[in-house]
Amino acid sequence: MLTKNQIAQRIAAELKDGYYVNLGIGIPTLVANYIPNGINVVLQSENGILGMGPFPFEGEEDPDLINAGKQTITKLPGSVIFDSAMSFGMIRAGRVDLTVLGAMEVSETGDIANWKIPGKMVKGMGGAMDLVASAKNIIVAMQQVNKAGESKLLPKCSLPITGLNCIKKVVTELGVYDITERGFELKEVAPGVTIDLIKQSTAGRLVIEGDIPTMIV
Amino acid sequence: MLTKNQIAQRIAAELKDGYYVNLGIGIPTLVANYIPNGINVVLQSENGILGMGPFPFEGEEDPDLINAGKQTITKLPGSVIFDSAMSFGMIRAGRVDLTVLGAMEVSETGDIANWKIPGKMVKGMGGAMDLVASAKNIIVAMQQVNKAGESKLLPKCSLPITGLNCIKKVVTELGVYDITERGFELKEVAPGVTIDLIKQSTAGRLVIEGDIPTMIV
Amino acid sequence: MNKVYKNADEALHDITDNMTILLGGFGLCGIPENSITALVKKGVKGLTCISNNAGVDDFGIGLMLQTRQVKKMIASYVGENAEFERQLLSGELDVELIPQGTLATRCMAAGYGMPAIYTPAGVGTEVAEGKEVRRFGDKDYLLEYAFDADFAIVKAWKGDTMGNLVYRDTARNFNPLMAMAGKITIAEVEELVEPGELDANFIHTPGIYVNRIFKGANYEKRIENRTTTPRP
Amino acid sequence: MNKVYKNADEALHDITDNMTILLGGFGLCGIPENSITALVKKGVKGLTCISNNAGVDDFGIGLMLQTRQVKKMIASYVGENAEFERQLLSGELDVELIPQGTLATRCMAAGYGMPAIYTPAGVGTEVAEGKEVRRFGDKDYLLEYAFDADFAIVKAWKGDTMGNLVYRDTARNFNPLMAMAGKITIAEVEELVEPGELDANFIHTPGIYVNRIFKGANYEKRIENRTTTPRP
Repeated sequence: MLTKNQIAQRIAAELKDGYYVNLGIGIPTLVANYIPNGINVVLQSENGILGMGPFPFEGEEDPDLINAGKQTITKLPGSVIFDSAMSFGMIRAGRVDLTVLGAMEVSETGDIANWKIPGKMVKGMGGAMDLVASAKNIIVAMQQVNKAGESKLLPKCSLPITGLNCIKKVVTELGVYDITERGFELKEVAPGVTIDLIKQSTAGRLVIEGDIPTMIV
Repeated sequence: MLTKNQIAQRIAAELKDGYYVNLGIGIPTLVANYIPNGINVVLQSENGILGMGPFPFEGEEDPDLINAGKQTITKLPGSVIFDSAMSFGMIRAGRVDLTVLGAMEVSETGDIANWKIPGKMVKGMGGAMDLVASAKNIIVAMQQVNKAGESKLLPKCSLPITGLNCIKKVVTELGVYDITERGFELKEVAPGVTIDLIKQSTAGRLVIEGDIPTMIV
Repeated sequence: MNKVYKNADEALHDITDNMTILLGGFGLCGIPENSITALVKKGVKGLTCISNNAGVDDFGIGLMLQTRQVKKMIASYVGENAEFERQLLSGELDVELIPQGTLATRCMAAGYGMPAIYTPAGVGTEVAEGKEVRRFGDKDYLLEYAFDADFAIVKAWKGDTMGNLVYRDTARNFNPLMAMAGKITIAEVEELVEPGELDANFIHTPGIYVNRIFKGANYEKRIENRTTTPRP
Repeated sequence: MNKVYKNADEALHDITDNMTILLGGFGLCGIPENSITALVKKGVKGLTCISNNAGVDDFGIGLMLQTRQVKKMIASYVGENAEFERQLLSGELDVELIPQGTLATRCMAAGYGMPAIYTPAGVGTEVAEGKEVRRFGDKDYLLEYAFDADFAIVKAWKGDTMGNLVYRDTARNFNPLMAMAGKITIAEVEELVEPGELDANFIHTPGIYVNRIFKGANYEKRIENRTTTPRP
């Protein structure tokens, strides 16, 4: 089974040189720590920066320089600042190559729910609805099973959805899945995880064909 | 009868302190020469500048600094450069207080024709259609009578129109007219011009009520 | 043409009860601190506030929630605020949540004189309820209307007396968009300079959009989420 | 990530016959001189060119008219060009005239992923023929679609190797809008610098929109209408 950091590391292997990437809050943020050698990517944060750098050294935090998670950040050489309309404009226009998001539920048709739990205080969707409606290439980083032991890879989302038919790939503690018209296609399995556990942990339509390689992390 | 410069001068008397003003090509451009003392206006040119200054001194022309008439210009302190979408955005949003345009014909309902003469090479509308569709306050500067002696203040435009119901005021060599639901309301007459000449030179509905003052130029 | 006001109290003198106000900023970054303090002091009630977030309990728009001046909050994300949650659950406060890109683009639409825009954000979700859906190519879009607010209040880094504004780093965020979107726009700035001191080529908000400007004082610029890298 | 090309010939290598190309500039101001020369040299035919103007007979897009490479011109104003007029009258050239603000906003729409926009420009005129008219409030608007062009070619003052661009004075005009609107965007610049040399706060076109960049040579920057004030 993968740790959160290993999920991030596996997703980082999807990065290609020259990619513009938007990383959501949570596990997605960790992806920045595992960018492969020789691969240059530019991180976008939807509050208005391209070329986001690591957190500043202590004492060098600048209140005017934060990311969408309101964390203090830095600028790398070649970074650009812009307003929120242009930020979502470039997302909507498909100029961001990869978006990595967390999710509460993903359906076998690629729907995602990650903004609202009925009965709990609703904090809002922030930029999530724009991202899932606009990005060409979205990978979800999530735990496959909730605390009650129930699968979060579902035939249909039970929670209010954030976007329809938009998720292409899911990486969980158990495996890597492509979402196709056939459902969740298992592409890789995490070290030490059995196919039986994958089956138990996937409520939506699961496709397992041929030998499934073990993830390299 | 007014000269072109006097038409411009009369229009300049409509300027109020703090106005943002867009001046079209031709007579409207001359308005800049008659801005009253104590009145500060900011000139917009739709190719992307606020705070346009006078033509440069000879030898100081800059090919990167022109107005919408492609004339070399200068920047005044406080000027701003922006792209063409923002330029027409501020026009469309009604932020430009006054627009002064030339015209071939104006109708008694405030329609304007100034971009196309059937049978002649059509050069295009440039920004004119955007300006007339968007500006709150448009004054037309024009000759009231064409070379064939025909009125250009008409019941209905005969040429292809540029915009509908948009002109509020017309200043010609003969007089000043407000366009209201009643037609061309004569507000002032040019020195030496008789009411008879005004009547002969106005094909559209003309309203003359009470004493008409003589223009001060 | 005099756009310069002495302080927030004077610049905001004609804001009255039940108005709709756009407020710039993202989280606590780039918020109009002086204007919020002036609104609290002024005590206007029944406001509809449009802002990406609602501040925290003791800073930003949160201060106006403590004094119950806000009737309705239009935002994309309103976490991190206990008083907000209490008022929402008790029904004292009305909230409309809209996608962040939609919020930004509805401001831009107002500033660019476009009555409405099409965005795919929210298609198929609760956000689409009651809205027009239209297909362009192989994709569905929602029709979303331009904001129509009485005032926009923004915070810039530098401004000149003609109202031209420049923002600093990600404190830009929604500020230039909201500056274009208010019927009356008020800007508070850290530095107020003379015309010509800002480079014409590098102004973010042209003064034509700004009706009033004042030099703010005592910026706290609180950091919401301080994250650092250990020194090597 | 290598966006830097040696020259116009290399940057434009895959432009082929019958493509649609956005070309920045207003009149002769801010036009991509090197790229136009390369297109003429390359000899591609049947192009649809979208640009505010069509140059003059011996400069700008006019050069591509002389060589009969342009099938269709989409512009707001095409005066000052005798060869243009000849081809138009003889039926060799197809022309679509659209209002200047509509031209600009249709580029912006493409860059911001908006399939269409509403504008009042052209309502009630020939421009409205065949277009959807929609009333918002008390005003009518036309629905106008985002451009869908194969390439955008723009000219900037400075650019860095990541494709970030800065324009100078009114040579900005349509360039940043077209830079956002092409499927592939090529920028020619007077000065090509390293990342970090341009201030992140004052970049007009973020590099994410720019696929290729090269340093142009021998800019003529012709003045179309030289107007001066006599020295006192």
